[in-house]
Amino acid sequence: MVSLDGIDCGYGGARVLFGMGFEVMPGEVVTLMGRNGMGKTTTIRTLFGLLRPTAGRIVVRGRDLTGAAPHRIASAGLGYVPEGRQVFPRLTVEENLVATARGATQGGWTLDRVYAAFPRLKERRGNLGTHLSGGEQQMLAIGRALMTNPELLVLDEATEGLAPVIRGEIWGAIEALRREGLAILVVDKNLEALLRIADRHVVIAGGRVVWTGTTAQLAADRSEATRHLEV
Amino acid sequence: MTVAETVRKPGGSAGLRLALQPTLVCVFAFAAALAVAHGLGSSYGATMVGRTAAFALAAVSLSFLIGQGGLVSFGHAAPLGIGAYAVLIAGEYDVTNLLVVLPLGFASAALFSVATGAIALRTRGVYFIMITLAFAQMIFYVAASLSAFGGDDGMAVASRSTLFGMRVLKSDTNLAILAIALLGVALLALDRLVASRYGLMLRAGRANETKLQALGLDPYRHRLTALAIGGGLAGLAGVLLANQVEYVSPATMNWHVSGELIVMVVLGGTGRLAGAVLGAVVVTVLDETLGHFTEHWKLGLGLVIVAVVLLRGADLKALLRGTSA
Amino acid sequence: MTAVLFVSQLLNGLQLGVILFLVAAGLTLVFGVMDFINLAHGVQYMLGAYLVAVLVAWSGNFAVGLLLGLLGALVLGFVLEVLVFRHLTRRDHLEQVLGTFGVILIVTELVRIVFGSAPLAFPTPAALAGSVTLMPGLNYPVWRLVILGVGVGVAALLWYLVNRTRLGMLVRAGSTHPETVSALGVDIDRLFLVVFAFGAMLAGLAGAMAGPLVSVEPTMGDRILIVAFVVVVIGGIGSIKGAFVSALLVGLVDTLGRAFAADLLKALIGKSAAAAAGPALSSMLVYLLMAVVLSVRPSGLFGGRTA
Amino acid sequence: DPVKIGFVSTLSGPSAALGVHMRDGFLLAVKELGGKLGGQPTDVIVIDDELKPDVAVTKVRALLERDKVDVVAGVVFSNVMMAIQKPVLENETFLISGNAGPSPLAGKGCSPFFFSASYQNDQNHEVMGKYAQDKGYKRVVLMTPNYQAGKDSMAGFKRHFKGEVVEEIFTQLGQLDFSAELAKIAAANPDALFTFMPGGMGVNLTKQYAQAGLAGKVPFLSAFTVDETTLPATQDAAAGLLSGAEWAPSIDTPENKAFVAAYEKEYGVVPSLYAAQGYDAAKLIDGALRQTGGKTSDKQAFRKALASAPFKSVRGTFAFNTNGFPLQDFYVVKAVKRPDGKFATAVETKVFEKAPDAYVAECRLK
Amino acid sequence: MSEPVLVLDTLDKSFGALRVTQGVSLDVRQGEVHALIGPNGAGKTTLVAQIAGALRPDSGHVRFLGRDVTNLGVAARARLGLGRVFQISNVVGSFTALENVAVAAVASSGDTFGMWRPALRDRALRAKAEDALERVGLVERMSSLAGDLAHGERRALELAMSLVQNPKLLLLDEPMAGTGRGEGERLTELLLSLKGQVAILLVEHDMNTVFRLADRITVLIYGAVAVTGAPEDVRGDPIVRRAYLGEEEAV
Ligand SMILES: Nc1ncnc2c1ncn2[C@@H]1O[C@H](COP(=O)(O)OP(=O)(O)OP(=O)(O)O)[C@@H](O)[C@H]1O
Ligand SMILES: Nc1ncnc2c1ncn2[C@@H]1O[C@H](COP(=O)(O)OP(=O)(O)OP(=O)(O)O)[C@@H](O)[C@H]1O
Ligand SMILES: [Mg+2]
Ligand SMILES: [Mg+2]
Repeated sequence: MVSLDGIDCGYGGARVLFGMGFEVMPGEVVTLMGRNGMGKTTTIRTLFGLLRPTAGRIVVRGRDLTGAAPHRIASAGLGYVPEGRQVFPRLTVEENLVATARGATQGGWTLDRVYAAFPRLKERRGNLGTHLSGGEQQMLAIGRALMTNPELLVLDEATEGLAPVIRGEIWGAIEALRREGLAILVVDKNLEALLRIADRHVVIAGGRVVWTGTTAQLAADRSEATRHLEV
Repeated sequence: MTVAETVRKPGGSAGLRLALQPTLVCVFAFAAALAVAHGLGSSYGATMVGRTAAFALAAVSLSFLIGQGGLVSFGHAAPLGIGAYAVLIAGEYDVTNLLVVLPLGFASAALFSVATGAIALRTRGVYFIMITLAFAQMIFYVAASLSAFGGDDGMAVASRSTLFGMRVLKSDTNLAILAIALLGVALLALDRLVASRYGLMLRAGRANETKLQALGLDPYRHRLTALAIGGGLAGLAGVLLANQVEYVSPATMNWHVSGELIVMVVLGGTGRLAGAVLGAVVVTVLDETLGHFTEHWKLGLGLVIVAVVLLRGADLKALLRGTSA
Repeated sequence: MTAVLFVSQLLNGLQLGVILFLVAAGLTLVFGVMDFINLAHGVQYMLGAYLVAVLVAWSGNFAVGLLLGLLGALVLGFVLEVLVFRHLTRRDHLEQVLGTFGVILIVTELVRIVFGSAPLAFPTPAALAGSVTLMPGLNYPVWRLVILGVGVGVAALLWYLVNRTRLGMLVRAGSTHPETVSALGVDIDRLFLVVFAFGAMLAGLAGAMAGPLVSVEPTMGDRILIVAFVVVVIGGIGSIKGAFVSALLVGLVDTLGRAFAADLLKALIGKSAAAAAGPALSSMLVYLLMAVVLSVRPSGLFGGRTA
Repeated sequence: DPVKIGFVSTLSGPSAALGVHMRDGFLLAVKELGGKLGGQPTDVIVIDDELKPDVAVTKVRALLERDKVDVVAGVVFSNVMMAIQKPVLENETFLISGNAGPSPLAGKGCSPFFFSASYQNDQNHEVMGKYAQDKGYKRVVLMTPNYQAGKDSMAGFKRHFKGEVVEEIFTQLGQLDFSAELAKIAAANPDALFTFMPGGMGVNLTKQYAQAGLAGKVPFLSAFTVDETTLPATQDAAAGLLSGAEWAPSIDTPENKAFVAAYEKEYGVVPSLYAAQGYDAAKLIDGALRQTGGKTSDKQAFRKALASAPFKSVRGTFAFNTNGFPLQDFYVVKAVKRPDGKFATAVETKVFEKAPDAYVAECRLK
Repeated sequence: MSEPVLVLDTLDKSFGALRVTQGVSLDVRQGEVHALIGPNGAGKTTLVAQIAGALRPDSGHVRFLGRDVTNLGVAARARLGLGRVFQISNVVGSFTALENVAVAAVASSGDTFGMWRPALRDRALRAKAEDALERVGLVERMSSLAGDLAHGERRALELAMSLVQNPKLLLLDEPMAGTGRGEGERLTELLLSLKGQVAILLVEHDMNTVFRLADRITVLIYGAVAVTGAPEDVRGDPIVRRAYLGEEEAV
């Protein structure tokens, strides 16, 4: 589905990623884990072309899209739930959902389906983006990404600020998406939930991959991976 | 962490020793230019140095407002012009003593800035830009209707300012020395001010007002004070200009002049006060020299401006993209 | 004062307001909606008037000239966007002010080099040159009525585009979160290009509409630019509705001020004082209006949706 | 040493067209004279005053101190003239106006170093006042921008007009839309309108006057509003409108015919009075230099030479009064379409003959 | 028993037709950690804003340290000792971490008009600021620009900015959001260490944290208080389980 290979990237003079590389296969749920400030968000921003890597290759569905514009990468089938939600404040909830929607096919994501998944959004459909609670914004960001009908959904801290019951629903939804064959790359701190739904895990530290393995491997030997997650 | 480390960062805690440097460079450069002009016996050279220093002072005062206070005034020509009118009007009442005229120019310009600022500060961003323009336009029309002082045409200043009757400013060199001295003092004082507790609050209010309020400080009074200081310094620049030109007219308060001051500040970069000095020098020198080559000298000025903006963006771009997250 | 005079002054005010709206519309679109301060909007207005004037003279037909001229304004908008504006959209407002100010100088001077400083002929199209009788004693120039119609039409179209179409949504989204929009699969550069060129064309249209009324010369955009900014700000940045209402308000206040302020002052403070204060006051009126509106509503009449 | 002339003109901003005409007239004369004035090689240093007094003063200082010019000439606008006259005249450098003629320089502030190749500001307005009086107009509306020159213009008009001034309308400087004022005028229905709207304002007014249907109804008397700098833009809308002037392209002298033809050939447009004044200013300096053998160092001699107006003006009669302002004829001119399709003004009637200005008595020079 | 630090008395607030706060009364006692939980959109942030003074309630009263502060603005309440950490990180991005804390220290010091002495060369001020950074574990990052900090670090910085002001009551709106496991752990420890010294009103969706820290919990549902009580009681409350906790917390 996508593969990153030997990516170097940073902000201005400060390098953050050092030869970062991993891949996500079609239909696979992969997590990206690491302590605060280790470069998870930076990796994802680089994947989406929002940061230009100084070295390395980004391949999406067999096409080399290194250095391509973000919209081309996204159009290749990637859906983005950015860190910090980035809801469009001047659009209503409904407009947020439809503005960037695309590729609605039979059984794809439509407004009705998103509303069904997040009834709260339906209640607030006429509200402006700024006038939503933190959690509502998070739901909106997820719904918005789904409306682009991606083949790989990328979630950066997508359950942050959600009530436990909703969080549970989101994990449920992600499992459902996975059953439909959607590939998912997820950054989250909720290890328990991740262990339940993910196929594979990539642990990074200092801008490098320090451990990768399947859920079974992680469950078998948590010490190795979690060493990089505790302070 | 070392001192250098803190200072390197923009908005860092500028250590006094280092902050002094650009100020000193500015003052020395002006003094050297003046010495050369004086050595060549060119009173015109002295005039140009003095004029540039006066505009630099006006630009620095605006840079203080924009860069440190986040107060983008599009009406800074108003306090400048008020300073100039202070010279004219005081002169009509036979008051020419510098020790009166300078404080008068400062005070009247500061008063105007505070009076209008008290209302303007209710607004933010582009609204603030435009409301300051509105007030400047009003004072422009007021000046243009003062028929006792030449109305729209303006009027010649009776004589340059004096010191207890001594005509110390008769020489253009002396006038330039005064301008450079005022510029230097202003830069020094503002540098101090920016690093002080007051300056810290002012800058924080610029960057994140909501947060500052949550921390217990409403920056309104700090901003009003900044407007008074910035306006007053522009008034001093106005006093200098009126003495140089010996003619005062509402044209000094025209919005074009406000725009030009903004151009100077932004061209030189808003991060540092000394940048405004550089901007003022570039604009006045281009103004002065390009005109000799072609009637269409403004084309050249425009090209320079666009080139500077685009090129400066080029290396900042990566940085900007990074921090916009 | 007769009823006829009052009605005609009202019409005059509305009509001036509509011209101001035509200029302010493109400005508020680009400015509010894309968060871009485009001082060069004034020269785009000027270029529109020049293009149409020249093309009408060349083709000998107003409609053809207008159409080609608007197309030309669109193309020039494209060119300017690609050469300069594109590199400024994500920059600080002040950098935008500086960059677009540079563009003003360049374009103005180029026009001066090509066409000279003297004003250009821009006759009213013959078919629309006369005046019609609206009510007994009230003749009104047809061209001014045309402007009224065009302005209202543009207002409706714009409001629809921005608030009701997907393009409008994307543009509003892109104004605050360009990165997110592009990462969701929208070519943000192209989107901005389209909006810019459209804004340039609107400015051009305003220039063409004003051409038969005013002096078509290289600096014709300067003064109107400031007034257009006043309109945008009073209405609330980015609000098409706000721009429309405030343009009419400014037009009415300015016109009625010029028409009646002097008389009113005379009654209030006596003839000689009024003679001195009247004209100064009527020059200030628009700015006074802005100061009052902003001190009561710091983000304009319809602002406040954005910070 | 070549003769150095500093030429001050307004070459940018909305009023640049006037400055361009004045400068082009001046340079045309210099060119015709083979690049020499008074037989001497001549440097003309043209500067743009940007219509800002402080800029003008600074640049003029450069002319005086750095370039050490012998003569400063030009200046379109009175506020610029008032700002620069002090440094120029205090420096005892000759100042030859190509247009601006503010009253202080004609009266109390007159100077032996100042000469005007144009007129005193009030005079063209006086022409229209006299004309209105002669025509027997009873009720007139006056309209000018709200600034000093506008007020002077009204004063000038009223000097000879004895009828009723129904209304004095002051407009904003640089006003775009005149609909409110035009509605007022239509309602007042006067015998004539007198207006002074220089530059772009004049174009706006002229166009809107025609559109409002007033052009045929209320006679349009003006000064500095309808001339060859604006006629290319206003064209038919201005045809038939009247103006006060001391010159028009139609004046039938050999010098004028040659000048108009040469100017049109060189610049492709019909010259305006600004061009004619610029042209005359150069000819004046040329004539004076011929008398002094190309020298300006003997200021007395050069002054005497200038005062004798030693040149053939395109206006026909031309002599200097004691204050350095001309004694010349004034006309009412009318905008007409010439057979070749271009628009120009043409003399309608002569109103004053060898007219002195109103301030000469206040001048202490004899 | 001493008087509560904060008392809310039947607060009401509506946005148009939406009643976001409905007759909310609660109190925060001295030294207590009082958690405020509830579904997304229940009105927690809105309530915090009313306590902080950023929003004015339609009716009802806010009493802080025995004073009615309903009509005071944000800055005035902050000066009385009310510290707020925002739900979305809110720091001065163009300042260093140290400067951010210094701003907070100066703002609450009463001397904000000192115009001559450079602020950061004031030893006492600096020491205070560095100490606050130390407490949140950011001292090595103190000369980084706040805008360059990772998400979690910024939250810690914000907390440091509050701490340096020695507040009487801290309003924490989701302080754990975005912090990783390790950092979250450390933040929890820090808050535990503050317990008893300062009263805390904690809005948080991370139940581990809530149940470890809170002395009492108030549950807000649709703008109204559903329950207030000890953690165990709240955890067992069926309404709370259905509307908020769901399966996940059934552990
Ligand atoms: N805009 C920026 N400019 C400069 N440095 C940055 C910027 N954004 C992040 N960094 C730095 O890059 C590093 C990696 O940050 P990133 O946001 O990728 O971390 P993260 O793993 O997503 O952390 P978190 O769990 O807190 O979200 C951090 O050290 C951070 O300080
Ligand atoms: N300015 C506003 N205008 C209209 N509705 C608003 C406004 N601000 C908030 N709301 C609505 O009020 C409700 C309460 O919002 P609030 O932010 O207080 O929720 P919350 O309890 O903090 O939720 P979360 O846990 O998701 O952060 C939400 O439904 C929100 O959409
Ligand atoms: Mg992150
Ligand atoms: Mg909340």
